[in-house]
Amino acid sequence: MDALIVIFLSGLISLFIAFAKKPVLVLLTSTVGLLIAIALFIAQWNNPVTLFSYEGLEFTNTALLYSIAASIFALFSILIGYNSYKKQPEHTGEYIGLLMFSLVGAVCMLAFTDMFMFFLGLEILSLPIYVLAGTNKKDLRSSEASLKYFLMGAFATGVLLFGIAWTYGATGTFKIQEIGDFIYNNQNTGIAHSSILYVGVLLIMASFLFKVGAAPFHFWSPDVYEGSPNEVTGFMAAVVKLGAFGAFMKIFGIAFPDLHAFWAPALVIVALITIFLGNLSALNQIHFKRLLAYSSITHVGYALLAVLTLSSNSIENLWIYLFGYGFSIIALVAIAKLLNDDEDKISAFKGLAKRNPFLATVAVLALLSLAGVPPLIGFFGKYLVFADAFTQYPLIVIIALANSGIGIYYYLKTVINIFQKEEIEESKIEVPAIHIVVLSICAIAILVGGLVLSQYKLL
Amino acid sequence: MKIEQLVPLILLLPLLGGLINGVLGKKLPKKVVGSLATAVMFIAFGIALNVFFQLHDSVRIDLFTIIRLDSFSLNARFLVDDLSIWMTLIVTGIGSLIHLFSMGYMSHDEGYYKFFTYLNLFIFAMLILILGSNYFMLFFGWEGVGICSYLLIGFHYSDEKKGLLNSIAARKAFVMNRIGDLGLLIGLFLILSTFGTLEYNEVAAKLTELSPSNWMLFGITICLFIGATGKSAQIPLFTWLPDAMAGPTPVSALIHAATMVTAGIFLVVRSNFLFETPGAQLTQDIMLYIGLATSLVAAFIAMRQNDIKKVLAYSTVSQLGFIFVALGMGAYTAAIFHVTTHAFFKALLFLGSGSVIHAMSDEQDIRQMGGLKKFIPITHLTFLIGTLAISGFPLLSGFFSKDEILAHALHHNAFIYGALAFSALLTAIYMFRLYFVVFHGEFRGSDHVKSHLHESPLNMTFPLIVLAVLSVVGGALNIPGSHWFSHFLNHNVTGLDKVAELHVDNSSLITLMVTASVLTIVALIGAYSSYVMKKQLPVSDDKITGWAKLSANKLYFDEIYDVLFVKPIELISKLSHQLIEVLFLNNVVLGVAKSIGRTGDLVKKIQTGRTEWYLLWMVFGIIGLVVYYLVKI
Amino acid sequence: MVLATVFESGLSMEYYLILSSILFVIGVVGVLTRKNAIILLMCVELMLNAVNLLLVAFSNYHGKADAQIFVFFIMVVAAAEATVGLSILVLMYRNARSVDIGLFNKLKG
Amino acid sequence: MSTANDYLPILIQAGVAIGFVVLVLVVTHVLGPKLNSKKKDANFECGIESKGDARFPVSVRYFLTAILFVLFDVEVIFFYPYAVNFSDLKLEGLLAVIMFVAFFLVGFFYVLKKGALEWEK
Repeated sequence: MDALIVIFLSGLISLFIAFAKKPVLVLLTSTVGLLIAIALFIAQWNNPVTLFSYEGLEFTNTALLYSIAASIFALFSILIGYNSYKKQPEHTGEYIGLLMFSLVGAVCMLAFTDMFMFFLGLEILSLPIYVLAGTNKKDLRSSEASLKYFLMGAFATGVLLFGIAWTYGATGTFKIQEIGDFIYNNQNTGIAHSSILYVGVLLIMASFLFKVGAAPFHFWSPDVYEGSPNEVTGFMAAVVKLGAFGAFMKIFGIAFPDLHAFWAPALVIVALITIFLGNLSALNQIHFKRLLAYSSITHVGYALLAVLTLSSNSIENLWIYLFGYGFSIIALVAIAKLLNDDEDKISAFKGLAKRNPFLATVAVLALLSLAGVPPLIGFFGKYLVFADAFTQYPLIVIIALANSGIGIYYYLKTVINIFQKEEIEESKIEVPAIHIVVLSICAIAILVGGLVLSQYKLL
Repeated sequence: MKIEQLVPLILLLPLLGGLINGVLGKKLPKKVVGSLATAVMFIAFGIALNVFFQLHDSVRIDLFTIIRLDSFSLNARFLVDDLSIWMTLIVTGIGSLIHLFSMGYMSHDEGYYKFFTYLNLFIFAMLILILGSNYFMLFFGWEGVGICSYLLIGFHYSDEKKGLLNSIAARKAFVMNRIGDLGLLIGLFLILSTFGTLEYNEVAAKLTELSPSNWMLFGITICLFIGATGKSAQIPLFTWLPDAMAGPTPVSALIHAATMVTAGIFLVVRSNFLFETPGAQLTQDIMLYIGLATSLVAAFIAMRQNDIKKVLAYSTVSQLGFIFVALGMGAYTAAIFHVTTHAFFKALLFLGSGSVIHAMSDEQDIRQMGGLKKFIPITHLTFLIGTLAISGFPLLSGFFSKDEILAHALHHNAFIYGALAFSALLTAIYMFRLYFVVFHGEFRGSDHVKSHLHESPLNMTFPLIVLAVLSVVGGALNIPGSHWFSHFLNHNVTGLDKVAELHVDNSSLITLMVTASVLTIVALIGAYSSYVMKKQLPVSDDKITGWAKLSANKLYFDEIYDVLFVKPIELISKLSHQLIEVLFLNNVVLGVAKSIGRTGDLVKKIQTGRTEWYLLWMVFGIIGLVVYYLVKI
Repeated sequence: MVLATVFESGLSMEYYLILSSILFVIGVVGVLTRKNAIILLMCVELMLNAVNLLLVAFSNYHGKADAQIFVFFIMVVAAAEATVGLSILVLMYRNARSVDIGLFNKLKG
Repeated sequence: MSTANDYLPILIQAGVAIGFVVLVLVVTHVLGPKLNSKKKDANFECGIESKGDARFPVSVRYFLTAILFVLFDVEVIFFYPYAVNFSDLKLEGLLAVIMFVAFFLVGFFYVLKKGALEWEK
């Protein structure tokens, strides 16, 4: 809870500091705030006692793990976004402040114990992003992205609330633990299988599928990813997914585990559609961020396997998966931003190996990690999730593996682009110091993260 | 310091030397480079000695886990027992001597620092191979030495005369080794799938409880053996070793005589528990007969070679065959014993030949030599000792080690004994031929060369002397009666303690020794009479006929391989290109790819970019879920 | 008389459920059919209000107050959402001179 | 327990009211004389010819203010539960509400500093 407050306050302060027209101060405030927050999260590991606390938020180790990851990625997005925002100092505060608030929402979504905090967290997470997506005020595409995201998001919120309402009607409580107990206790009576409850579960699932961007609720993601500024895209892909999946795991793992037999088959179908749709759409993409969007859809499909499995490890596996994914995606959007190609075509990567070997290296690492090449972190995430799911859903895992085979094709296409030499000789790209730091951290994490993480049992 | 710290140090030193030379070597003066590389080797040797003396039971040293997954894990772990430390001693000891020798030998070479970098890295890889506690580490080192040997064979790739040949030889070695490695790799996979681990001791432990089928054991062992044939130059993969002589002579001495080529033998001895299983009996026999054939064939070929290094190379192959016969009979300690002595005298001989070539200003054809004994006395003396040792002259090291193998052979069956004795005789003959032709008679080279004849500097002769001494006394290690070496190896090496040790009674021992000595001396006299008395000389290749011609042309092995493998493979590849790629791949596979691409386009059509459609899809999704629910209940 | 019976029997749960469902569906249909973004927004609000009705009814049914608090939260969030939405619409209007969602399909494929 | 009878008067009254309104509207429409001419139908802007459309684009400032109003207005509902039982909540509740209002004011100040409420700019 303390960390949460720290994040919120530093966001607030950075809002006001922005009036000083000194972007550096804003950056400093937010960075320091986030670092303190991360430190607090770590300090809270295995000891629940904190200065402030609220029954609605319970920071278990799981929540902390996800929150730390989310904070790190938020910090990265702030850092890589900084350079583009310091050009108009008056907006720096808004950008960073909104990101921080959104992070607050994400943390709420990871630590909630009842539907109140979950719903609030979801909204606090979403609303700032609706705005952030449209930060390129003059760019019609950006506004369009923001509008689309907003309209569909609002719709999804309605659906979610409807679902929550039905669930409440069936169980008479908002606390997920009590919901779980209620269902567990009445398993054999009809009460736990009333149509009211089932409809509620399905509606909640639908809204989750929207948030994580699974078919057929995924349509917003390619457009929004493409339209919004790169750093926001990175934030969406890394932090929002963490928050959404964390909450997904939590609700379906704590509240509805005993209905697994009911909702699992639906989720299986959704996962399969998602994987195929994402892969096939990604094949012939020419826009890089769209490619990332579709690949992220595919990854969501893979990650859903972890939600399906719900074994003792799946929470940690999912975390490793999303953690690795976040590093890759943030590195890639940062690099794409540096290339600053207006239509951000994949062909913009041509000759990157010549123009800037450092960027090229990081990009290749990130892409290979997304493709799941050992021993990069992406491989470990995939391996753990798939291996965990294999006992229950062998067939689906095999299909998923086949699909990651297809996936390698379009990742390698980009890699090849990087090493091709370009037609028109372009100038070298100069990389700001901040980017160098962030990208190097990402590269290191991608390289050794998997090897290191696979040594320990975190949860 | 304790062993736990010392052993990693042994590994670290050559690596460090290699890295420093590799990075800074270009800038540093040759003196510094050479002495650094040599110094680390000597220090490593010293440490190895230290470990050797304080080692009692086998020690396991965990460095770190390379990959840990819930199913299995690969460990960077070392196993220090008598076998590995003994091999370490050989590698570092002879290695350091050869480093010292190279400082003089390579002094005129511009690739000086590269040479020493490779050499150090080779030692590092070899030590990993030896000290690793599991097959993964072994494989790692295995490939490492493979690469280093490849680099060093083709070291003079830019040489204007022989550059192309050198690189071709390097490539040949590389390919041959790959074939072997494939076998080894399959073997490792089989082991992993059967035992679920690659650790030697765990495999040995699981062997009893799992008791896998004989066929599986046969498969594993035969695959391991194929790997061994590649690295240790046995039929059918031995042809790369003679060509490997294209590398600088110290390399031939270190890698292609003393250490690397014994990796295969080490592998078999390490996995003795696998080879001793009933399932592996067949493998053992195969090993035995292939070893026998190799030793005979190589010895026969060596009879009529005129390149001083080629002769030695074939003798190496033949000796390795000898050792494999021992392995085939389960005489592991005898094998390692012979490996040791062979390392001594073969290194000695190669360095000697190196010194000769150095003196002859890079002339390798023995027909151009002769009467060198008065020009380069030290080299001559040491070379003589080496020759006597390898041809099993009484009371020299080779005598005892060969004798032990022969004893096993006799015990095993008489035919093998006869064949081995014959090959030993051949060895003696061609070695003496080589010796007499090179060092006796009068000089046949050009006066220009003659004017340059000179004894090598001390840092080249010193190793020769040391090795000569070792070749003389080396036999004492396992002298009949004490058998110190056997007991030394048996007491803490996994599996070896179970292998029954053969003790021949004195009478047969005497007979054996007498026969061996007689054979050697006969060969000596024969060679002396023909090459010194009769001044008979190896004639140029076109005149020779019959057996000699066969021998001179290496029994046409390369040609046969060319017809048997290379040509058909070329044919197959042409065909497969036509059929598989052009017809099949281009149509079917690309067709599939195309259709996938098309579906991709189709799917993209759904993404109309119109919000109302997206919303509609979402609603469809929800409706779908509701329908699912209605169907579900 | 008819009127009497309706008021006599007190409204049972089903009515509320049905009513709110109908409201919700009206909202959804509105979202699907209308092209004007502002009206879409209104329809979404309608959906939320349907939820509010449902929640209040349930909280009455369970005899607990927490759902009503939840309703407060929903209202506030809805207001915030409306604010954000309207500002986005203003932005959109400035760029495209229209709030017809049918026109916004630059991003696709 | 309320019965139908208690509701009846209300119904009657409502009926009467609605009926009257409708009646008046209808009657005036029917009875009133109708003289239509172009000049009469044209909308009269104190003698000046009318031009352009009545629906002219509104300045964004209106929207902004309206939006902000909505935002700040709705938050008031949080005072209702407090108002209902502030006596039970004692000091704690008061503090909570003060905090709530404080955050509100922070937001308000931000809006001010941004100059969202300045009409002329």
